[in-house]
Amino acid sequence: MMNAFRPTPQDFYPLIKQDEADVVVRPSLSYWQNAWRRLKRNRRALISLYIVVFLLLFSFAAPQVFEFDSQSQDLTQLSKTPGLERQSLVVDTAPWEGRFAAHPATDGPLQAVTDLQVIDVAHTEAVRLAWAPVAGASYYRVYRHILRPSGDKDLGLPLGETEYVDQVSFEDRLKLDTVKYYYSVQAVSKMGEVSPYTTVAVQPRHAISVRDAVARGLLEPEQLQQRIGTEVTLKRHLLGTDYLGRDMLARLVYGGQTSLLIGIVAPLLFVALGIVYGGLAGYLGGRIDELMMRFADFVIALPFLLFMILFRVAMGIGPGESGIVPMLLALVLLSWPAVARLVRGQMLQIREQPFVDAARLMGAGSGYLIFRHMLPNVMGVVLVSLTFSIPSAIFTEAFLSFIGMGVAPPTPSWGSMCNDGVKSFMSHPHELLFPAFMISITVLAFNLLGDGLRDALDARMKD
Amino acid sequence: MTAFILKRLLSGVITIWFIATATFVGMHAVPGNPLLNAKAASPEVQKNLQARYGLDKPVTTQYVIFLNNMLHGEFGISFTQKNRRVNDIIAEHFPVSATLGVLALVIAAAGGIIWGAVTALYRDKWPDATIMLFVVVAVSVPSFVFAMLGQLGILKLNELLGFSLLPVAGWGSFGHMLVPALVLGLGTMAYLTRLMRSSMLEVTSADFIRTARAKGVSTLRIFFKHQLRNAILPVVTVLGPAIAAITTGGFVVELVFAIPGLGRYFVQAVQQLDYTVIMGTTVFYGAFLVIMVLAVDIVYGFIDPRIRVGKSGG
Amino acid sequence: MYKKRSFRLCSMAQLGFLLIFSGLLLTASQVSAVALDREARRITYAMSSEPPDLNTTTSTDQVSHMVLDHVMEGLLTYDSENNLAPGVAERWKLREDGATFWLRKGLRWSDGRPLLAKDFVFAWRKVLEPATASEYAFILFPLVNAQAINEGKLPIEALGIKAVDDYTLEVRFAKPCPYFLGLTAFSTLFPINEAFYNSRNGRYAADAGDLLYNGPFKMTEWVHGASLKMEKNPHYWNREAIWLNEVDVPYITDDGNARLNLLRDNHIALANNLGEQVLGGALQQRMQIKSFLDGGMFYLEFNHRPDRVTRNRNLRKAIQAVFSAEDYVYKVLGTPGTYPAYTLFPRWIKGEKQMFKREHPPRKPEINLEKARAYLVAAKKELGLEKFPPLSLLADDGSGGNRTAEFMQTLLKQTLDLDVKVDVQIFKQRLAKMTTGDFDMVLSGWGPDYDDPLTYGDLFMSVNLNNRGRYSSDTYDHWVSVAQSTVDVKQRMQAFGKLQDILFEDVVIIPMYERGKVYVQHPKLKRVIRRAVGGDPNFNYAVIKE
Amino acid sequence: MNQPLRKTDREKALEVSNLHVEFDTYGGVVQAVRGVSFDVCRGETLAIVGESGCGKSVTMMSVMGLIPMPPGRIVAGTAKLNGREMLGLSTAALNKIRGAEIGMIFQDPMSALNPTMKVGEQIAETLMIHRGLSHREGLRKAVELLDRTKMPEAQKRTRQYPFEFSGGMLQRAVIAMSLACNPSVLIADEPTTALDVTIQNQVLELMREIQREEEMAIVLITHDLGVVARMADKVAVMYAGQVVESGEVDDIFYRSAHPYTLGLRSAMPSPEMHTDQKLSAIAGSPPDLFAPPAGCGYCSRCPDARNICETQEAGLIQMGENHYSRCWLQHAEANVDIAELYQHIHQLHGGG
Repeated sequence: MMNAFRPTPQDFYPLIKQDEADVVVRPSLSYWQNAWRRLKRNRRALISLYIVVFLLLFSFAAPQVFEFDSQSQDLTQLSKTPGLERQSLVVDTAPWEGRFAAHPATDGPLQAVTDLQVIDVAHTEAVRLAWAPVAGASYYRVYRHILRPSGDKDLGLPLGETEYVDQVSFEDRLKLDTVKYYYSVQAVSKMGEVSPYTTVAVQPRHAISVRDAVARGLLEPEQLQQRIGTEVTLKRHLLGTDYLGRDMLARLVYGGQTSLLIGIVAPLLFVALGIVYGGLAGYLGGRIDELMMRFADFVIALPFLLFMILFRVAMGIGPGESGIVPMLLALVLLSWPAVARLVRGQMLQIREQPFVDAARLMGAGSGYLIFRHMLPNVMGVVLVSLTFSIPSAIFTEAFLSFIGMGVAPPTPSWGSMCNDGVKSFMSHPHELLFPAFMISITVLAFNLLGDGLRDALDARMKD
Repeated sequence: MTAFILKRLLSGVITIWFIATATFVGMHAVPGNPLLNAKAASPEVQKNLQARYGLDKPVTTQYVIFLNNMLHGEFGISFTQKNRRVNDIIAEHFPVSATLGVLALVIAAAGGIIWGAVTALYRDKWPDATIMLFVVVAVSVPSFVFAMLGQLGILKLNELLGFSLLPVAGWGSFGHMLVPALVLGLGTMAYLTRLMRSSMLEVTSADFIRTARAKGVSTLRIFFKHQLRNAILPVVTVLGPAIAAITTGGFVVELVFAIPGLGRYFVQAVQQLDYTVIMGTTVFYGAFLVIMVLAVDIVYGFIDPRIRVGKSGG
Repeated sequence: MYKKRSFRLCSMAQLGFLLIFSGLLLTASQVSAVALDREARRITYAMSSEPPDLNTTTSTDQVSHMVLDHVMEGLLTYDSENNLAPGVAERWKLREDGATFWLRKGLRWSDGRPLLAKDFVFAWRKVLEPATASEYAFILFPLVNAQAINEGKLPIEALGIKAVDDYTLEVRFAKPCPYFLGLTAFSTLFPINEAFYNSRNGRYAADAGDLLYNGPFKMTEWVHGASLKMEKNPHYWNREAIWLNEVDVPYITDDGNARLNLLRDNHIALANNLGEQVLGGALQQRMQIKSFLDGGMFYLEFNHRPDRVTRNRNLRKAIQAVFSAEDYVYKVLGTPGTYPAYTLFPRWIKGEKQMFKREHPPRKPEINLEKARAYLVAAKKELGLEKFPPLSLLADDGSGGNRTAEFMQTLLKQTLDLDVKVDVQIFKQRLAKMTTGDFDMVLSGWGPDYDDPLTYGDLFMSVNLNNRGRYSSDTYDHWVSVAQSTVDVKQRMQAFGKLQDILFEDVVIIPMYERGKVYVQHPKLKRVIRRAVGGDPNFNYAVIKE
Repeated sequence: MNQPLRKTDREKALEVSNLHVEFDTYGGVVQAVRGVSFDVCRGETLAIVGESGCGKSVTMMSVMGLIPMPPGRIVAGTAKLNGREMLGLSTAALNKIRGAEIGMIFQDPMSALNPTMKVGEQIAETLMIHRGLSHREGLRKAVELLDRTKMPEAQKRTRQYPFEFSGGMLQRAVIAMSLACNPSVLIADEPTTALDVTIQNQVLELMREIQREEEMAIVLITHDLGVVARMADKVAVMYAGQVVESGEVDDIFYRSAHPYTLGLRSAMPSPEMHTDQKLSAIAGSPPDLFAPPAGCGYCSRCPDARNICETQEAGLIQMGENHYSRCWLQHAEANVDIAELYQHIHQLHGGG
């Protein structure tokens, strides 16, 4: 292969090397620079890092820039799934007296209700029904279904009974939605016999009462009467609302503040405590070390969740308090020993290493030794364990809030939102799925970031 | 070995004492009166109740009595179920939690080891990617979501089949345990899968595997005789904490699936400030965990010859 | 090649897993419970919790009472129409100063022992004995010396009850007790056999075998926290009237969703106490949904202690004028069958001739923001305050307490600009805080102890220990004492009407809702009795239709 | 032309030619081995020398089929064991050969044995696989094998775990294991690096002894020229994935042609050295094999580099009967007085 090439004498003049030839090809990087470079190469970890940054911005920076109102309740838009129409009819709030009719003679077999009709426009503030009186009826029962009834065992929700003997009307205000309803009315005799049912179908329009419209600033208080019957556009809820008509997105933002605060601050605190404790034990060594670690072992042996619950109850949450502090405290009190153990183990290893001896020989003081030599070498491991502590802290918060032992209302947290949402999982799954998704994505991001960091720092997580 | 076990037992006893004391202190710091009920009782009745539960004595005396009773394995009478001893409650509900926990642990361990091994074998191919995706999801999704979905799943399955293949909730037959145990073990299984995978990969690139291959041992034999046993070691060490996580983490599953386990009972007891049950349960769980960790250490000793034969380092 | 091998290995592992799994499934498929079994005359039911205490002298909760009402019977009982009817006592005579009960002859406990008048004497004395520490002891306080005995001032033998002979029971009242007959059907007053009680060594009622039964059923199996079983009691005097052979309770769960799912899967015949949120599924399944009022009345209670701003009536008035019970019930609670409440007395209370609510209609507060603000200004002036300090709103974490507290907080902020600190505690801590007065407002409720309006009416009497807001009014106390001491129905109902007015005028409380329990019942299951007082539901007379 | 070590009088046990191996990594493709050729005959010892990362281990692992694929990839070349092609064989076919016809000893005996398996079992395993011995027979044979490696109390030792052994004993056990089936070729990848000096000698002696008895070919991978001098018949010096010089052991030690070999020699202490003489290290570091240089890989470190070295890769130039060097300085056109040059380099490295 090299036969074709015929070198000339010039080729054999001594090579004059440029300076850079002697320079090592790769720039020398510090431990952290190197780690950062490796982390950047790990696509999953990098994306996770972006997600974490996004979540932090989402929860902490976004409310500074945009206005999120997680408190105000919109009773006209309860448990709305995202992206529903927002046009709403303005309706009067004056109570309805109902309709009354003289009763025909009260004997003979009980007939089915006739002439069942919807009075006025049916809307989500009220659906008003009226019917013709039935001979022998003592009162009437009203049902509401979302399907066309298939028999007298399938009339739907029992809404109630009429209050007065001559009353032949009913006003339904029970959590009305803009779906098609089938109202059924049965007459009931004094003896408790029940007549066949009569059904009417109706689809209410979305409505807002004048009172609410003014309260929400959708109408000027001046021209109220003229505006009844017109339409207004309701506030937009990007991710829908919860069971009290509060904006889901705003709740997620503020819930994120709680969850991330607990999830990040608690690990920071207990890692700090762990470093001090473990570092001290590892540095002092001997009998003190043994005693300190024995105590740490005790704390590790406490059943974690049981004690979380116990501490949460023991510390108590006063009126108006969020309950974040007790939970942070409980987390810190129970979680530090693992870090302490880890740090101590590392310290013991590092203490034996030649560079520490060398520094000692050169007359370095203890403080200098600890802060200049020992701690920086522990930081990698600590950082990784910190990253992995965050998802478990977030899980702990979610778990405790889920069983009602977490933060106190009205403070939202993703866990307590799940707890609220789980009850209506079948009817409004978004109330559970959104916060659950936020928890999952956060935990996922921190886990993957932790993996990436561990690889990047090459930290051995073995204790 | 005997000295090692004895030493561990002794420290276990001290640990249990510590747990008991911490529980006692925590419990007595709880504000509120466990003897209050929806219907107010007269001061006389209150006094009678206090006398009945020994709450009229000074705290130090109560502590001594508590420790003394604990020594005799006696935790007193429940505050809410006035006719039942805490021992009876534990004896009745713990086996349920334990059965569920053991099944969950078996599922978690078996699944974790199998899936972990499979992912390591198929490193960076689609089975690895698929399983790791599931693992990541299982680690990141809170258990209560899985519990809800699990129950919904049974319901849909039964609807689809037209008969009840699995019960939706409750306790009794094996079918009752299956899905709850799966849900309960899922997180741990995911964790163990990850652990097993990295452990397998570490072992795969270990020198002794290369040695084995260099001497012509078949892939299958390497897998079973050389890789598995070594890769399982780190998995075994975390089984102790895993048992802890599973047995005490059963609340949610027990709540959702209406399983009469001790976890659910504990949550109820806390909500009702049932002092004796809370203290009894906590101490019992603490002792249980201490014993489990000890047991795992001993088992580990049997698997890892370095510990069995070698010095009894702790 | 390497690849191929490992593939085989992988599939082996999968196969093994599959085998184990299918094995599990096979054993799993033998699911036991069926909702209704007409052949065996058996129904299956899921309770919300384990009965905490089946000892009638100390039992206080509805779940225990539900079981007790099946397995035991008092002097009087409820018939299939839910009316008071002869039980252990064949006939009786109620007087102003006491009552006489004539017991059926030949009655037997479930182990064959005769049931005699002395069994009541023993039981009632036991209730009042200080060592028993019964929280329901007060229910017997109408009896001569009862309170003194309970306070340890007199021996239990001094109690105004006497077994004249084996079949005659003589009761003496300290003051007239017009509702006493209803009490005798209540489980605290059920009989206990002394010899058996003493033979259990303090484990009376701890297990199925530690109780003697005299009701339509007897408990044959009780696995704590998991299941229990009640079978027909062959010794029951009225066994012909009982159609069912067995009530099986294999599930105990307080998760409404789980109960509904069990019903959907035909494992239970009645799913009780369902939340609004699970009903969508029930509707989709075309289930027959029913509701009934369980007697629970819920209200916002104020702290009337002198050091609290909520002692100011105008402040309370202001809050009354912004709280719309209808908005709250229809939109926030949203449970069908639950009614907005305007009074402390439930709508099913009977009056003199017709329903109480008809004879004494409650007044509905007018929702008026202008007026509310005026009240608030007046309150500020009276209290000499520039701005109100934050009010603490106490609630417990059960039954939507969180939700209601959050609603109230925002409502008061949005309408009256009142700052509210929500204080959600576990139930017992809420009670403790209520008892010590550590609150301004509390979300509270009351369920009836016996079948008489007095169980509600005497609640805000100044000496009532359950009046934890310490409301104190001489006129209120006066009308309570009228209701307590007269046997004239009309007078009593008027007294209750007055109490209702005072509660409204003085804004002692702001009634919020009257709880309805929603349930789904198997269409073939008939004659299940739902009750506000005592144990609920009751299957004593239930039948399974073809 | 590419068959530099030719010794026709003896049967060739292992013959590798033009081997190219690449690895896919995150940073790109690493050309770890770039056209390596050598051969070794029965009873002969070939030492492959070079600094870490030069590709010597990868070469032998590729031959054994032990590099993980992916990321590894054999791009070109052949490797014949007793005339039979090894590259591209299936795992099953390789498994029949590995351990039976070709054995391998690794650098770190501490980690080369399965920590959870008794040593005897591990030795017996080879025999059970290749010789079809029963478990019991295998164990008996294992005792014999350990005996042969002069292991005291061999019987007891077979029932112990690796962690109960010292380093030297472990390496003996590994040797016993790799020799169990009398392979014709033994690859020893730095077999003594992890051991202390006295043990080193024992192990090397043992290998020699067995080689003599079994007429076995040994490929000795090392960076220790001392070991080379003791053991090798032939030497191949590798640098940056290539063989830069090869020849009889004397050629390398006394007639080294390549500046890199000279550098290596200067870095090795020798008894003749004066005490005041400094050991010299070769300045700089090997090139990045992500992007191998166009010219000579040693160019940037070579004290006597020429213009051409930077741009053109040198071919192998025959220096003696079996002695080849890959350096432009030996090119006919270079017009370099080799002796003078050596003197110069020598001074540069150590003399000066």
